[in-house]
Amino acid sequence: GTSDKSKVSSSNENGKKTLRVVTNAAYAPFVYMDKGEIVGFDVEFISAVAKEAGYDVKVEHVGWEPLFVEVKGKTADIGIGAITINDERKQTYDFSAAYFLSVNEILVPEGSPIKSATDLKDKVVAVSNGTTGQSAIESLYGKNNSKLKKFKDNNLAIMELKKGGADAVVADNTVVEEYVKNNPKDNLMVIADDTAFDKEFYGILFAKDSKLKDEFDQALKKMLDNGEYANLYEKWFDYKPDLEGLKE
Amino acid sequence: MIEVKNLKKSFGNHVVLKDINVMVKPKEVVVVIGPSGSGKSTFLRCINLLETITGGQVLIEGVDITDKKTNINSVRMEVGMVFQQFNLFPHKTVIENIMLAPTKVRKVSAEKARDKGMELLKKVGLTEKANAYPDSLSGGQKQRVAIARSLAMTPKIMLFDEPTSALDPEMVGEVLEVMKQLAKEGMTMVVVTHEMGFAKEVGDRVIFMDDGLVVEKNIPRELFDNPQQERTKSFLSKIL
Amino acid sequence: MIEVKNLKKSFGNHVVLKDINVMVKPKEVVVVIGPSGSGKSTFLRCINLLETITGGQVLIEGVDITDKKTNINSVRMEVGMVFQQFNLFPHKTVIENIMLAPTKVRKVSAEKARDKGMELLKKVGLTEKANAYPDSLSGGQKQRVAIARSLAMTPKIMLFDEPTSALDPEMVGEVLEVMKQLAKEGMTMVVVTHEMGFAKEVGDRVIFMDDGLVVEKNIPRELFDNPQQERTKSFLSKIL
Amino acid sequence: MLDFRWDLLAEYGPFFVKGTVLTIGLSIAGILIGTVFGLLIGLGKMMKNKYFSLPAKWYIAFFRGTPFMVQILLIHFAVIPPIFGGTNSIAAAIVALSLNSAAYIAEIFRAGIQSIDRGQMEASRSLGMNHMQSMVYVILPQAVKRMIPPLGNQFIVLIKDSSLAALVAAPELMYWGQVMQGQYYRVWEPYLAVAAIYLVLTLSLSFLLSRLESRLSTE
Amino acid sequence: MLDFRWDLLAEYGPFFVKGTVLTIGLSIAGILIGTVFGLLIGLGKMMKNKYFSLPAKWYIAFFRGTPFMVQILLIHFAVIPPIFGGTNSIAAAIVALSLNSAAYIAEIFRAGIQSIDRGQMEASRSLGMNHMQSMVYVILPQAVKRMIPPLGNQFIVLIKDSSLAALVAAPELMYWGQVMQGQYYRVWEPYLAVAAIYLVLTLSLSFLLSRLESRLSTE
Ligand SMILES: Nc1ncnc2c1ncn2[C@@H]1O[C@H](COP(=O)(O)OP(=O)(O)OP(=O)(O)O)[C@@H](O)[C@H]1O
Ligand SMILES: Nc1ncnc2c1ncn2[C@@H]1O[C@H](COP(=O)(O)OP(=O)(O)OP(=O)(O)O)[C@@H](O)[C@H]1O
Ligand SMILES: [Mg+2]
Ligand SMILES: [Mg+2]
Repeated sequence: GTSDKSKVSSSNENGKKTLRVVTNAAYAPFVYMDKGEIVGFDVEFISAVAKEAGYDVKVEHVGWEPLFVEVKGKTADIGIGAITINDERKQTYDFSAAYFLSVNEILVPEGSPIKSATDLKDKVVAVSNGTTGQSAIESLYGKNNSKLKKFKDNNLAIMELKKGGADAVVADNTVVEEYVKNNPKDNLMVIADDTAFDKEFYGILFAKDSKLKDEFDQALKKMLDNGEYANLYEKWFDYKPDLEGLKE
Repeated sequence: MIEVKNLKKSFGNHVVLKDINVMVKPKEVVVVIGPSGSGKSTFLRCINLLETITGGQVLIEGVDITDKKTNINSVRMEVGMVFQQFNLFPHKTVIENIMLAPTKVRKVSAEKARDKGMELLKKVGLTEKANAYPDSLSGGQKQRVAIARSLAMTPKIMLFDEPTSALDPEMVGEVLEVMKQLAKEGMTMVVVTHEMGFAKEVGDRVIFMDDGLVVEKNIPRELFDNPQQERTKSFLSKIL
Repeated sequence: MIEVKNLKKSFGNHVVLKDINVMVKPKEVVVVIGPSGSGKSTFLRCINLLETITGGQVLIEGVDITDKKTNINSVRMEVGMVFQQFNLFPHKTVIENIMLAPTKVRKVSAEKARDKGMELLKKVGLTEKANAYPDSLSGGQKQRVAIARSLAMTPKIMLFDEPTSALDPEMVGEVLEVMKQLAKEGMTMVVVTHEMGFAKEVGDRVIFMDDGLVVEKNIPRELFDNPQQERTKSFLSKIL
Repeated sequence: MLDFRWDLLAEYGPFFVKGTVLTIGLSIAGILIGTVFGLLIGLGKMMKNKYFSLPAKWYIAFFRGTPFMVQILLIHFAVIPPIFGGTNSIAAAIVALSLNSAAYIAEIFRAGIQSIDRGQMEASRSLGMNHMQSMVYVILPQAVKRMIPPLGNQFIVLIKDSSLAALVAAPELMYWGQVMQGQYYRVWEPYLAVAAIYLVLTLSLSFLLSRLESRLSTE
Repeated sequence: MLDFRWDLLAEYGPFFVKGTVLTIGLSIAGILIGTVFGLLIGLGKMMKNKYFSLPAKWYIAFFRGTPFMVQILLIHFAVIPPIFGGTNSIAAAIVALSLNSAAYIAEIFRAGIQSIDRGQMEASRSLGMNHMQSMVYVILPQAVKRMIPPLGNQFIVLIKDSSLAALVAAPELMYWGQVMQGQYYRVWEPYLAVAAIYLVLTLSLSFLLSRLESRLSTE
């Protein structure tokens, strides 16, 4: 704990501490705005796992980059929102154990000649700036490739595809699948390419050496074991989680 | 020749000229005096159609200029106007100022317009300023150029609206000199001015206006020395 | 009393006053004439320290105003100045214009300042305009208020810089009248003007300036009727 | 355009109202703080002392010479965190709007003072008032009147610039437009609605300003 | 601030250069098209015929009364696609910048013409020239000279506004600043660098303008 942590978390009447959780709510179905409410799988998940660990949470939308600034500066206790665990980030932050397995996928219009990641070469690809989708394409076709359009968030990138300004969007599988499911009339389809894109794991973001990490890891393990996680997962994604993959 | 009959002019509800009747014969020099706001400028501007007339008639050389069929621009070619503020075109040299209207309106060739212009500049004593820009001239020089510019259209009538009142005192003389010369040559002129010396020397008649009406008209000596109306007397007592 | 000794003033390289020596005795009225740009305004502005003096000395009531130790503001309280452009404060009424300096500088109470102000307004014939704003006044009325405003500081000396040259002809008289009255009451005055009638009637001396120098000084009748210098002659021939 | 979804607009109505309130709040805070700050910087720039006037000049050059978008991002990510210990989008928006408008207001202030005829200062000095008294009783009252129209324009500019606070997720009007777009992947409904609200705000303000101006000019 | 990573800047240098070139290109295109368009709208607004003047007024009110951010998003996602059959961020940026600046230039044009003393038109008419001739030979040559300084300012505004093209992924200067930030999660390096480049652009332009103005005024 640091001195200003008291400012951040407060105790409510049942003596439970309320944690300040920051997120970027433009990442359906993990976190997004529905008529002004922050909702999504990650939101319900963090509430559940926090409850398990004995905390209340208050989720706030601050945007993608500020999320990191706040957790690092300890003005927030937790960051969440489809944050991929990687070695670079681990230098500055602590992550919980993985709570979600994800892989990048390609979103294209139906009938597109693009069948796999190799077909993306020389095609215009829209991504959300600074995401792993962007890194994946850049590792395939070079950094700052001029055919790569980087937008503020996935919403704008998909918008670009819909309006004909891009041939494909690369983003997390859940994001693109959710989009296709909710917008069948747009005639878009999803292409998976296991050979091109690596598996990614999402974790809960803590400041370095946060005491919360262990408490949340235990709570998460409990949820995974007692099936609560699987229930939540199925509620949001219509299929069963790859629990084995998560534990890798 | 100018005939002004029952001329009326209002700006909105504000009646500025109430009922003006004036006749200016060829070669006549008429001087208009009167207090500020009495409508002197408006009167001149109506003659030159810079204001749309509210009522009455203005005939210039027998042509009714208020008639819609009359071509305003051809009337204006016959009537030169000199303003208190000179209104030279600052982006053109002196000679270009003079040549502009003849070449564009009368379609005179550039050489002819230039020759005529230089002649006029000689007349107003400014040959050496032909290629200067207006900004580099003194007030008196500007006004003389403005007169030359008007003359370049060979108007039959010249209107002057307080041509010397924006000038430093020592420059008034040079402008009046040019105007006297013009009068001697037989130009028909209507001059709004408070230069009594000029009025007495070259004016054929003086008109005293007040509050949108012609209060008194007479030959200069009579009007100045023996005014008939109270208003004329009180005005003259102030300015003499 | 004003003593001006070897006064010099330049703007950058442009020497405007070359070497001016003038003495104004108490109760004397000195009229300054000269062509535009000769330095008349600059001369007055130097006396009132509106310009920093380049060289020479100016003594007012024996106090060297160019001395750094002299309090400029207390000198200025003794010297009133009236400008061609009136420079009334447009956001204040006539009486507030007059009361401002006495209350803020001399720390006179508001009532006293108002009483004094009304008295002065009576003097210039504008009692009924006390609560009007300057914009609603005619030029002649504005200038009379400006004179009253200066007098409110009870100055020992009054400077006038072409006080009537921005006025319509019929308003010149009312301002000159006020100035004549002041002169009769014994005010020490320096007046830049081209109103020859005024100069002849109340001027004790006339100074003719040209090109930053005093070319000629004399009593009015002598200077106007019998100028000694060529430059004076040629100037007078233009303006008379 | 035929399938304009009024129902979606109805749904987002309350959020647009909330956003509009914040937009107005940000703009008012920006103009108030910016005015105070702008006066100081304007005074600084008019000083003869270079240690005051040069920094003021640089300040003005920086804030007028770079896009507001850079300014708000820099302030949000780089300036606010070390001070507040974290990001705060509303604070960042207010700081950025205030600092930016201060640069413009400094110039408005200077121009206002310099627009007053030199003769006013001369008349005042020649009556024996010192520089300070002349400023306070003669120059400033007139200058302030002339500053009102450009200050009003600056306020309008602020209302529009505050839309960039959406980039740092301050939940003002533009933000809700983007959220709505993000939820439904539609553009006409959110952006036309937002544009209309901004237009109402700016036009109402210009109307009020022109009323105020004509009242001031007849006074 | 101590750990300012110059190496990252060096790495992004070439992208900033490319971005700057596009920024300049977008601004020039915007000012050129905007001027042509602005003249037409300005003329329209000055017409007595309401069928011309009213639409011109609405156009000006819309583009001056709403944030440029809304305008560029609307144009990119809603106006361009039906016309071009797809989005095109550079086209959208040029269209948005042109349409937006046209509204301001229309007012510059009108103000320029109205600033010419009424006496000029009267003198010209009294010499027998008609309205058209007076406009062409007397009024416009003088008005154009007065329009140059505000047009220059508008150009500076355009340079800054073009930064919003980053939102629609037009790879101009600001875009590369955001890309760099997104890659390294660092803010000072990209944004200060971008701010400095914008500052160089706008200050150079003001310098050129002040030279031009002083040359014009001595002519
Ligand atoms: N365009 C206008 N719109 C409204 N009122 C006007 C206009 N032009 C002149 N007036 C009014 O008409 C009246 C007469 O003005 P005019 O300029 O003809 O007077 P004047 O005798 O020339 O005065 P001065 O000696 O001051 O030039 C004044 O009351 C003036 O305010
Ligand atoms: N602030 C200034 N900076 C530079 N030059 C100045 C300044 N004030 C006056 N001058 C110049 O000083 C000269 C004398 O000016 P001044 O105003 O004293 O003349 P004047 O005799 O009062 O003329 P006028 O009759 O036109 O009022 C002129 O050439 C003028 O251009
Ligand atoms: Mg008149
Ligand atoms: Mg002078």
